[in-house]
Amino acid sequence: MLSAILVMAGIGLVLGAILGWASIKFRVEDDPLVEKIDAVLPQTQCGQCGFPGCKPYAEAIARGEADINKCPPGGEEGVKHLAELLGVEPKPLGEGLEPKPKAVAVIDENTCIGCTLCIQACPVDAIVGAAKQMHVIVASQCTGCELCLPPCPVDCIHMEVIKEDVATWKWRYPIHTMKQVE
Amino acid sequence: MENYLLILIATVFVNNIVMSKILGLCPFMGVSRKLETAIGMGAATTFVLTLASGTSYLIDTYLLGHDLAYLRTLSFIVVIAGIVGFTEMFIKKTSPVLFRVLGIYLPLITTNCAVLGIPLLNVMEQHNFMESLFFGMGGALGFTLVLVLFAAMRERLEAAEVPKPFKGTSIAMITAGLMSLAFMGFAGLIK
Amino acid sequence: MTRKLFTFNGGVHPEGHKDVSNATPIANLPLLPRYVVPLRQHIGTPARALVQVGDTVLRGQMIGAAEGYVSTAVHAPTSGRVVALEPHEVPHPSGLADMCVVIESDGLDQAVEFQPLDWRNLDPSALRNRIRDLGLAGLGGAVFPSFIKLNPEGGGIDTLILNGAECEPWITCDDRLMRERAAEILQGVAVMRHMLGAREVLIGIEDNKPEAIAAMRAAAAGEAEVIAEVVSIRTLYPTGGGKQLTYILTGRETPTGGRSTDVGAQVFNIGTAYALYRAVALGEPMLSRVVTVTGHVAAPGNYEARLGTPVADLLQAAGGALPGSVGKLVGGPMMGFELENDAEDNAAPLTKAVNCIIVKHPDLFPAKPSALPCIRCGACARACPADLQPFEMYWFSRAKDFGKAQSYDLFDCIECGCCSFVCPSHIPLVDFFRFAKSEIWERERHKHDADQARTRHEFKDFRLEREKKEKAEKLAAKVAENKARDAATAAAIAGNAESADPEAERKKAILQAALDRAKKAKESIAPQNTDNLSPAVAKQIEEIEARRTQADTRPEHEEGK
Amino acid sequence: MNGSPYLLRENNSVTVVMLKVLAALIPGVIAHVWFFGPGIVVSLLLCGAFAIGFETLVLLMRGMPLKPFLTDGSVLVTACLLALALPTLAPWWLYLAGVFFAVVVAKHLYGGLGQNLFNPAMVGYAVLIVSFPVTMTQWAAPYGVAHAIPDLWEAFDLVFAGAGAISPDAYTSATVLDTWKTQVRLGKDAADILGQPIFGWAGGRGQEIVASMYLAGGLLLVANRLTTWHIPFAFLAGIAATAGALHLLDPSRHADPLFHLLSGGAMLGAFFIATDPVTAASTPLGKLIYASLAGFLTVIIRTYGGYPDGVAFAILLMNVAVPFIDAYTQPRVFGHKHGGKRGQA
Repeated sequence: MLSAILVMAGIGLVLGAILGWASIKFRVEDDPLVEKIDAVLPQTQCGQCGFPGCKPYAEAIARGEADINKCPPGGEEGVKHLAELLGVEPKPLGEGLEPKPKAVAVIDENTCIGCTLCIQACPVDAIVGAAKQMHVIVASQCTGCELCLPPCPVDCIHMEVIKEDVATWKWRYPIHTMKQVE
Repeated sequence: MENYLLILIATVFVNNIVMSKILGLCPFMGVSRKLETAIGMGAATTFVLTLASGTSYLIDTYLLGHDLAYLRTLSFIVVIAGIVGFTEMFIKKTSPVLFRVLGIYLPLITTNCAVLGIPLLNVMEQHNFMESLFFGMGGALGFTLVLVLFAAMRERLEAAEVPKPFKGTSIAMITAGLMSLAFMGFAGLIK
Repeated sequence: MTRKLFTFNGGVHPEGHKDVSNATPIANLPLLPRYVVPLRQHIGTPARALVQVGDTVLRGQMIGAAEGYVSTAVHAPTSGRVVALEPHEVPHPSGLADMCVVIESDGLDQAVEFQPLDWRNLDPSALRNRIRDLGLAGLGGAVFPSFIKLNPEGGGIDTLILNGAECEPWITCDDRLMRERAAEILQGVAVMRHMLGAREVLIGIEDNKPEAIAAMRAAAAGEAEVIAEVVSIRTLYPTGGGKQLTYILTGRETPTGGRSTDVGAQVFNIGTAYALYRAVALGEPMLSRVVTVTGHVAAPGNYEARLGTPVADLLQAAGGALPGSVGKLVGGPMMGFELENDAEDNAAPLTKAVNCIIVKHPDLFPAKPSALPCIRCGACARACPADLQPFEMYWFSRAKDFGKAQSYDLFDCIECGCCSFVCPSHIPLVDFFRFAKSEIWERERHKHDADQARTRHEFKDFRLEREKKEKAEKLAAKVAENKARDAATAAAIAGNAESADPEAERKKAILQAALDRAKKAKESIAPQNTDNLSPAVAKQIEEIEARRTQADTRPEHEEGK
Repeated sequence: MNGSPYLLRENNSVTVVMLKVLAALIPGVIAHVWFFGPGIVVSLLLCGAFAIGFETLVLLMRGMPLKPFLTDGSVLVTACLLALALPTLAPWWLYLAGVFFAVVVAKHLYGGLGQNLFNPAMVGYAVLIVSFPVTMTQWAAPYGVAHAIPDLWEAFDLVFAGAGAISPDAYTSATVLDTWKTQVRLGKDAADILGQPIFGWAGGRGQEIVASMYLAGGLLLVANRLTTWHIPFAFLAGIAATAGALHLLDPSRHADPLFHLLSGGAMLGAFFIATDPVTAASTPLGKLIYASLAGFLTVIIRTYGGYPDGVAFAILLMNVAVPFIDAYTQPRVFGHKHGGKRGQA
């Protein structure tokens, strides 16, 4: 009995010593996972995931506090990427989180009163204008997050779906008589 | 020398730990989604298994002997856990990417039944130290071989039009079964 | 004929059908009442419109200027009036409309004055700018702005290659051009050689065009200045691909993602050389091109038509489509595309990119049988001139695993169509590759947008943080100030023994101070620069204010209901 | 939307390819009938019928169109190859089980035509030989060795009603590979073994001619570019080199290469089974590696393994390695410096 305890304790001690040494020798600083997750997210900063932006969502995923299927702008594609990155099974987007076609916000010049509320709401500073001056949204910088819609007191902002033109047009999935991969 | 070669051939092909002994299925199914990951997992397992075979032989022969044989499984697990812990830190330092893709499966080498199975088989078949090392390495190489081939197959399978009920793990299991069938061709090669 | 030629792997032998259209000389189209000139006729940024609706223009007048570096100009094909500047049907696989200048001809066809260029003495950069403003773009189909390709880029280009291969079935416009205008082409080549400083000039022509080879050889013999070698190359689709032709003639492989200039060769289409001759010797901008109209038409042949000529008029010139025709191809059958609009009065205009219009008939172009799954037979890989493994690219494109498709070098695919041509399962392989490529491009655009959004968001966070800090500092200063005042007030209150509640008094004082501050702030915010405005501007401001008040009050009314 | 090209090569379809493969098998089948009696016709018909039955059933279950997939001919090729690999005159359920595993498990569970990872015919064969080793080693004996050769009606009777009063010994025997292995292990001298009538002049009586006919048909396939030379050549070279090396080491225990090439399924495997494009390696270098290793494994399993013939297992084993081989043997793409590894996102 005693020898058994001694043997196990001995093994434990030796291994403990080796592991202790290794943990000092092979020490690694914090892990870059958050950056990697953030890089996959679409950066609309729309908050549909329930977090105040893409980075906080990324942090939550990295901590294991948030699911990977909470980002509608990223779509199924984004979920697939996250799943691949984290080595988990992809899953469909969460309840009520439907991806919308990409759109930009447009301000109706006639109605805008220049209140600057939308400017404060815009997460990417894509709205220019000053107090009591008409505001304009820079379309190329707008992420389509819709965060400027609720604060507008006169409802002068609406979303316009981006139409495809000759330059951004995409080839469709070829019509294939066989069944498509699900 | 010939003896060691035969041990290697036998463990890699004929008595392949996964295909013939059906051990180590957990990482075999879990870490075979990507070729890259499978190669990393194979390397890590080879490292752990070879080391574990040698260490467990030494512990069994010089520490436990006949009197403490009942401690065999227990002490082997402790040793394996220690080696895995060491490997984990090592990989985390040297290859953070591999560390991330191996994910949960790296610490789970501890619970890879192949890793415990091989040291126990070593004892059962009364291998000496060198034989134990080769047996461990051969088993691990066999594991790596089928894991890597399987991963390459699964990458292609991922894009196949597999009927929905069989998609994912089910077709992977069927594939593993057919692989096992193919490995039966080695039966009787070395007794 | 001792030159050593190289052969690329793969390639196919589709039936040529060249004799349908190459027997008759190039014919001219009469002046038309209406031309539609797209502003995007080249690779790169579309031209910027220089005219407005109602403007009158002259033939050769620049109506769109190059915008950005990779761009070139467009010109009015005849004199007349601009009647529209709007998205109009164009020849594009999408069938989408694009910005066009629509010109109604005045029937006079008056031209601006053309100034021949003194290309030997002109500063190279100035010469290139002139060529850009004359609207030259490659006429082989890729329509890359020519002035960029004529830049010697430090003089590494030793070989100038003229592409007269015309490997696509049915097309004969280069064939006819070489037969009829070989001397002019060679004068254009002389300009190219001068601009690039190339040592060697090679003219590659497929051996199914013996007349063109003979004509070009005769012309080259007469041209002392350009020692151009006319090389007859074996007919094998796609010899006319830039990378393939460069390899056949020089044995040099254009590196992946690079251009032929990386291996010291520059490739121009025969038609571009002819256009350059017109531009330099006559000073004429790119106003017309030779286009093959063939297939199921009454009079197949080649036509010199002004850019902007509606397809319907082109077909008219070729006697019109015969009964039973279904659809029209733009370009050749291997790499072209089908016009979305199959109507008889197709108004999509001829552009610099359109070298051929083929009217389809089920006998000439049988309907594709439905596709079966890929059996990995490898026929596509053996036919691929880029040595790709199309079946692997297809396997992953079909499953939308674009990363893996790309890892099989999807972007080295030149979309020549050889793989689809030989596929026993009749899979539209190239369509899958186009699909995968455009998805990847979109993904890259999104990634770029996301990166930009991230930077902007981070900057905003940083700015807010800074403002908060500044505010906090100000607040701290204020608080300190207030405290001092409070202390004074407190002292005063302490002096006033009747005060029952010193705490309430103190709060009141603070409130008063805050109100004062707010009032002051409000005053400072009020517009300061309304004092010395002109009455007109003042009136405008008033109007805006009125509109705003209206808008301001509207929601309240609504809420009031 | 239909993009370019708008032209297709003429007379080119999966059906045409499959029919040509079937046509190339005809000389071998005729030789088989000539030497072993009409039993093979029964197994071909049975396998063909079962295969079409299973294919139809699965297509219906999967809700896929019947016409294109039944007319592509691929299931018939699978059925014929399986029939040619199995012993003739075996009970009908053996063919049924083999075809089930070939068509349903190996092919359709993976998604059908073009999607499978393992050669369907060989999966069917391997399942049967592992499950019914005795039945699978009773082969029809050739004329001159057999006491009786059943005619077509007797053959049907045997297959469906069983041997009944006739002892199977009357018309079956072990294959030459089986005999060779057993007797060598018993310590018999090579010359004595080869002297027995069943051994014929090189690869077994009758068998050697059937194999030569497969070779002829296969060469026609190569000449018609239905398959490239890489796989048949490397497969046969792998067999010849391995057998040759062993023969040189110890001629008394190892048969000469010609015996290995002409006996068992070597020729059928080289030209018709290993070349199945769906499951074979697809790059030129990959094909050479794949097929030469398959040839090597064939001889190793024949010589040292527990099963009489190694072709099926060798091909299945190399099927396992195909995706890996393909990923690492990608040819150099035009304009690239190196070929090698592809397929990693």
